[in-house]
Amino acid sequence: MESLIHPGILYTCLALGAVGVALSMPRRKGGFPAVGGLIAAIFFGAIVLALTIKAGENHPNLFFYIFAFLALGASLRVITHQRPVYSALYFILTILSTSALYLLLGAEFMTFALIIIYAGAILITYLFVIMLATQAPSEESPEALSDYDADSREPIASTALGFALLAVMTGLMAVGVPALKAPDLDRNPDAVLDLLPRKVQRAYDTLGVSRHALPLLAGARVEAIIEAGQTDPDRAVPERGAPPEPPPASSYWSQTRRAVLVVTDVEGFNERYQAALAVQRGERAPRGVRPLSRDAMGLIVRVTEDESVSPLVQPTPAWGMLLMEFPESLRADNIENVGFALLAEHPLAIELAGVILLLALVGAVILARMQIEAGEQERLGALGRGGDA
Amino acid sequence: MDSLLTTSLTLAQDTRLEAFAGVTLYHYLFVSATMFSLGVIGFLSRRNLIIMFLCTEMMFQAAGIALIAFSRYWLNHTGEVFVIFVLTIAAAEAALALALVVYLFRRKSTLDADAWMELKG
Amino acid sequence: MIEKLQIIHPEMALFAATCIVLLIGLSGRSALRSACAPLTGVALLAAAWLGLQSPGADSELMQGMPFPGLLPYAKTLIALIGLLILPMLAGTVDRSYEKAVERGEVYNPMRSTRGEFYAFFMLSLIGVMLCATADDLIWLFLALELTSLPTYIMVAMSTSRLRSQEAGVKYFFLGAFGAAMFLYGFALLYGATGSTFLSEIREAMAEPGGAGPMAMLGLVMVIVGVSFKIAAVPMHFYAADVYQGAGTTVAAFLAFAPKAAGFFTLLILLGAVGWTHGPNGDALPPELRVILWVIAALTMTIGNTLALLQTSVKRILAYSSVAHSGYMLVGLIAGPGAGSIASNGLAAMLFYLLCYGVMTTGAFAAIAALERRAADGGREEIDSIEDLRGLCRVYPLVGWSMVVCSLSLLGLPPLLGFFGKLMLFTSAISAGEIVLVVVMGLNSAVAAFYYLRLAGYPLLEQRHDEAESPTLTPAPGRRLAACVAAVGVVALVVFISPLQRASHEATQLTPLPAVVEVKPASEAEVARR
Amino acid sequence: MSLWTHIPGAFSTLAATGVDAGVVDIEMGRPLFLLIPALPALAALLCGLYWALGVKSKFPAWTTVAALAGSFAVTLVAYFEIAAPGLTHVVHGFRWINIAFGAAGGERMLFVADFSLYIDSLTVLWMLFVTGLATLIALYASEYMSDDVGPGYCRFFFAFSLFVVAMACLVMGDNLLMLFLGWEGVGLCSYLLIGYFFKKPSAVNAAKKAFVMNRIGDLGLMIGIMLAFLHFGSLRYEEIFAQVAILQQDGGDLAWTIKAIPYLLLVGAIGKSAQLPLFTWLPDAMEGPTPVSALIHAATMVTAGVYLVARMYPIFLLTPESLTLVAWIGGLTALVAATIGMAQYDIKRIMAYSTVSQLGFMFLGLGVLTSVGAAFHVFTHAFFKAALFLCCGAVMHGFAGQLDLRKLSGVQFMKGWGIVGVAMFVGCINLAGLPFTAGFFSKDMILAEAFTTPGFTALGVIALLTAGITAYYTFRVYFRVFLGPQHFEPGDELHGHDEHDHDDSHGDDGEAKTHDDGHAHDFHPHPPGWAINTVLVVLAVGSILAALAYVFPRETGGWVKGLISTSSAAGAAHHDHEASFFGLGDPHKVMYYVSGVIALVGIAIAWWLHLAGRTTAATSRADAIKQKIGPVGRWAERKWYFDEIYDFLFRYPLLIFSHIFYLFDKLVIDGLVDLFGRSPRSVGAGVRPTQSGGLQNYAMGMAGGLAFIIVVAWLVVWRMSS
Repeated sequence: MESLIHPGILYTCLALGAVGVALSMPRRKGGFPAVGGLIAAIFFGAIVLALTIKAGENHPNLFFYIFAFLALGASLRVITHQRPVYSALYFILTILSTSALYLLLGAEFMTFALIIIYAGAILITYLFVIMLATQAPSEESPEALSDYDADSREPIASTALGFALLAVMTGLMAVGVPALKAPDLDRNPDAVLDLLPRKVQRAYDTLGVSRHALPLLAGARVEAIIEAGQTDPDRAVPERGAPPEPPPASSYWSQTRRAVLVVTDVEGFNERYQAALAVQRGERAPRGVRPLSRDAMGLIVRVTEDESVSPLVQPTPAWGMLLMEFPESLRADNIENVGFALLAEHPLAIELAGVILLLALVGAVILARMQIEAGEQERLGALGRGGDA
Repeated sequence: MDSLLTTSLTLAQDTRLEAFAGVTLYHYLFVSATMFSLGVIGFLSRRNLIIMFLCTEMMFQAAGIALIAFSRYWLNHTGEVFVIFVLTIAAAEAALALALVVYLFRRKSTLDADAWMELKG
Repeated sequence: MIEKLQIIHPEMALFAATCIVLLIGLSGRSALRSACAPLTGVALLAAAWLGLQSPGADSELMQGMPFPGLLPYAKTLIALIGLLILPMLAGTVDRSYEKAVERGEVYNPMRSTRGEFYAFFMLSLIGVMLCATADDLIWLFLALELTSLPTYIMVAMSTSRLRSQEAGVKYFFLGAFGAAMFLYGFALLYGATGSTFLSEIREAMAEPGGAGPMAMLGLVMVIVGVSFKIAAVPMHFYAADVYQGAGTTVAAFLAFAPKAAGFFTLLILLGAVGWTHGPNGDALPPELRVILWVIAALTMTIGNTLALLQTSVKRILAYSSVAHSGYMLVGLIAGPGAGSIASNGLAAMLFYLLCYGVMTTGAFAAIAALERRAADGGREEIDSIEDLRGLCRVYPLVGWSMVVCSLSLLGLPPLLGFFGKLMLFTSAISAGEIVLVVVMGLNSAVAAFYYLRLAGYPLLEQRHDEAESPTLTPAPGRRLAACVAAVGVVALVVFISPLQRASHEATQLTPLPAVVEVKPASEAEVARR
Repeated sequence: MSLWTHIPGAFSTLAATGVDAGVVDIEMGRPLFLLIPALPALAALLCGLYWALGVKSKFPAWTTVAALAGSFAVTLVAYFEIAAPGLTHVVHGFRWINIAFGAAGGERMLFVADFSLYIDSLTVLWMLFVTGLATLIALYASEYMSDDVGPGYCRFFFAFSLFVVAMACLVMGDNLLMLFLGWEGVGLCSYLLIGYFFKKPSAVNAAKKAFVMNRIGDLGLMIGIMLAFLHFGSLRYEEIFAQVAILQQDGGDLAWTIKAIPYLLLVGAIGKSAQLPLFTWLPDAMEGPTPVSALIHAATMVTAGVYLVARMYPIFLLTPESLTLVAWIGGLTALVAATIGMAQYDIKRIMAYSTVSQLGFMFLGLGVLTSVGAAFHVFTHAFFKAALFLCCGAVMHGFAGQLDLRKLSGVQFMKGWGIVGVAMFVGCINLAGLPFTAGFFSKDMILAEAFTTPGFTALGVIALLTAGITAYYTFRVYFRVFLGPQHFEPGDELHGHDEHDHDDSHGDDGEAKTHDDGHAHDFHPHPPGWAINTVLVVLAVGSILAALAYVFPRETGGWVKGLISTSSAAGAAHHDHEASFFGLGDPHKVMYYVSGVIALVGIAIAWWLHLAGRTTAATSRADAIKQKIGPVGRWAERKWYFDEIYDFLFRYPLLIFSHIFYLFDKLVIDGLVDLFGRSPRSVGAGVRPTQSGGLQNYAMGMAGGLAFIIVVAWLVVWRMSS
């Protein structure tokens, strides 16, 4: 099986990196966090470097390296710092770097959601509880560390175990990634607009286009040509005139990203279009002609290869054809996509999440108000049983 | 710097229809798996209950990175949606865990995980 | 979309009752407060009835699901076992406090935890039902969490003793650890197929090369993570400590609800990916089969051998529940078989889940019905097996319930457990898993040692000291649950035929539309055999 | 897999085309026969009710006796309707399990197990002595257990009746699942009854041992039954036999799974019938009340293994090698148990070992294809062994639990013990195989057949030796206990752990007080009452009359032969007429003389060693006897000398042998059982440290387990792809 990284390199570097992590685990005497962290960073860097060399041109950009380094370094500090408060603060750094990685991956919504929910809400609670449950440093021992914070438990064994797990996981992933099916590149990223008619509707209102054309504009592939005046979009066979050939479907979006649209009953389209062009040039529109709106103009760019405007827009009163590109304002952005996926595909899951949050609320309240019955400890102490047998 | 920033931000926008090659995916997965393992190591070796739970949150985060990377690879948004729910669960678990930890602290005045070893065998 | 809601009618009924119970549990009027348990019972009955009406295999809504006929069986089963556990819960929490209120102390809602307890109980059952309903990994993840989160709190609040808190912290932290594992597995599974919908995952996996290493890694992590819910090796460690530390009634609930959730999860997940391999197209992919095999064999062996050494009844029952998970995994390995009931391992698993639910609830209820004098002068739940001595003579109902349920757990004919095991055996044999059957048979023999202790102490032994011996708790519901379970263990034998048929129909796997190519690897495997 | 497709109609067509060479016609029987299991079930229910009501009288006993007698009567009706004309009836009770399912392709499969009775002559033979003996022994127990009237009494008769129900289910069921149900049922009742005196730890341990050893056998039986279902598509005898008949006609190679069935069934039979190597539970089972020993552990339950082999004889005949194994297991068990029996002093234990030994004879009989001999031996053995046990029980009852043959002597001539002595004598001559007794005939059939069958001569010699030893130890008991100087020491059942009043509520009833008084000065054995005596008389007469079944009716070559030859157990015994007994002629004829002589020799040795000149007089009367035979003092000394020689030459080697076997039993067999019991414990103890209670230790185990399982999965993936 093809592997993305030579197993020898991977396992050697992981083993040596494990040594670094083990070194940096907290000991009663402090340990060697700096040395260990450096060793771990070197060998992890080596693995990423090996990957990047193998990747050739197709490697991530610089920001990936920066934020990945930050995220992992901060994670290491979370588990190695002797003071819980710092651990929590480093975890915030982990979250922030992670959100930057999300941004690099094009998930803007999640980037900000993560920062707000995690760094903003959850981690604050953690900090609060850590403060609550830690003895304040006193005058005599300002550096008082709890024993259980100063010392880690079985650092070498757990590091070995964790890295064994990491080795098998990354090893299997290195084999698994090349074996993945290729993603469907022809898929329309804006397909969600099909299902979000209102936004498109607004655009068309400014264009004055038939409602029957809406699905065509919104849908990625225009495969039907609607005859002039025909109100039933399903009857797609033209009866009159030679329809222009649609471009080949397969590479369509990846190459041109243009939609072929047959616009019916556009009244005075050409005049309004020319008027808008005139407005764009800073001239005055002809009297009595309402220029197309800016949004609609955004739709009409690069009409032909040589960037001239008119040739394909036939001044036929009955129908015209438009080669167009979606304006940025009409592109489905990440938030719309996520929001749609969330609401349209997982509505019950949202309800379920609500139930879980309610449950968590009630549970937390109950745990918070659970009584430690008066005198229980004393009663047990009197019986000579320090705790519960 | 300006151009670099632009590059990174537009990576989200402009290149999204280009192949997010397997190699690049593996970069992100590697980071994710490493974070997961660091979480495991922390859970196994830190004795403070709060830090231990923080480590499980870190493991959740690792799953989040993997989900977003896969979401990018497959050019759909299900992974991102999944992350929202992961955040929800993380929040719910954190609320309960912290309440429990506070309660335990009130009982035994320690956050040491090894303080709870009565039941065994 | 809205018509899809009818598949979660039982859950909706339970959730409505949950909200009401949460509210009236805080009421100042004791009559209203004591309505919590009956209300829960009514809601469970309604859920059972609605569960029966759930869309089955012939419904449009269920087309494309791996097991279109699963819902009516699963939901009714869950609701009915819940109904069996419910009487035990009455009086679990705050009984002394309610007594104090009856004596005239002022009721302070801040000190009562009554309504919430039933609310958590129902929420957890909702989670189990949703696990069986899930058509989506996200949903499945949430449902699993919904099953577990309430149980964490239930364990911690079940008694005011330190050991309950210890059980709570172990259960919660390890549970979160396990949850992270299966969450990562879900992420990888999504990564391998590009979808979280089980139907799409199923199609993607059925394509040539669809079940690649990434999917396998994800599945393995999910299976191991979900092993926590079913207390299977290597995630079984917590079981004994938690069952022992939790109140007995909560332990009974733990022995059923998370386990059912875990098995439904495994069932529908493997339904989405498995049993399309092998020469007959009814086997799991070899790597999954091997790991499930290893898990099953280790689980039964470790569970049974550890149970031998125990003197605490709750620990014995905990390890026995570990071992029973191993038995049920055998059904999962055997797969859907060649269309007949006797060879349908999935039906055997579901049927065994029913048997197991009744038997183990009965055993737990029997010990929950007893209490003894604690060292600090109060009353505490019994735990040691010595406390069972001569029970049949003093409290025949409780004692015989214990005997009958233990013997059934042992698999003694003609009790219910025997037929459950028989079905597992036949399905495993027809799937060719002879070695596993032998392992299971040996384990059943080993299990006889400790089940006979559980049955022999009440029946054959003599009480030592009347003063130190346990007495009945004032909560009659527990006795009721024990008796009902024992009667069920005997009486359900009459109905095994329809029950087995129902479980058979519930596990009819939707055939994939596309022709599945036989993996060359499995041919090589066949050749090696 | 074509066998999977059989549907009920298939059998009838097979029968019509005459393929069923070995199978008789099946008819619907009368529902009346359902009363055979139903009456004891009713009795069990009533006893349970009495128990709940706290009845303190002999009511449970009379209920049980009446129900069992009714059951016996119905069995007689069944006998006259079925066995004499040689019919097979199936009586349909109710549909118990019926799962019919079919794949779309039209293949149908049925998993049917009805609660139906399959009544042929084999069934009737078994049921006759089961119900008959159960009736008698219940009557006996009504007196024997009388010290225990109260809850224990109810419990005893509850389990007793339930046992008969289970036994009926085992013997009369028309499918293997019912057989298994009864099989487990009798095991459970045996467990309950052995552990009846649950205050005695030895009784509880014995109960557990019996249960666990039986579970080992049951596992084999269960797998065997499942394989049978997988192959024959049915568990009903008639369909299995029909298909076996087809297989027999077709010849050819059999699937290994079919060949495995008899071996697996044999494992079950070995467990239940206490054969090598799973026999040690049976002697221990004597901890139970004596009526239980007589009924369950001598006459009925332990013969279930023989029944199983006989019932499934057609399948065994398919793979004759399995029958060879049956024969060897039986022969060796017979010898080993007999030699161990020689060295015992507890008379009940001697009888227990003798039971094991006789069961070995029955297996030997089955193995050498004389199912008639085996069944006949089961029949005669049931009578005389029950009689022997009940006599031992009467002695035990009368002498406060004394069972040591060194502490009892001359019981025969004590006042009121005459009937017991005579019954004991009758039982002993049968067991020893004195000529013209029933035991003599039935043993001869097996012995002769062993010599007739080629390749089994060695087993024949072993069996002959065993017969001699049997005669010896049987009469050792008789001569020591019943003849000779009158002497007795009461047993230890007066010190509080009296088996008769284990129940605290009876700790101070009148009878126990009498015992205490009696013990303080002189102990008066109480001779048996009418119920025990009646039963003993009936059994003794029965044992003698059983011999007639060998001869009459002449046209079928004996009653048992007539019965067996019309049932499924009719083995095709190959009479090798060329065979001869070491050149002396036809073994069947020679055996009468040889075995008769051997029995006599055995008895003579017993007489010589244990009766003649026995001067074990620790009592004052013994001194007088010694005075009387004063001149023989030197002679007595010389006898002592002979004893030494005997010890050295004859008894000693055998004793060593028996001790070796005993050691083998203790070390190897018990060791194996212990291993079976302990190795899981040691595995558990090895795994236990993982349950250290530390949260993070558990987490470490979980993470390590995850890594390990991923590695396993990866290895499989890697192996598949390379």
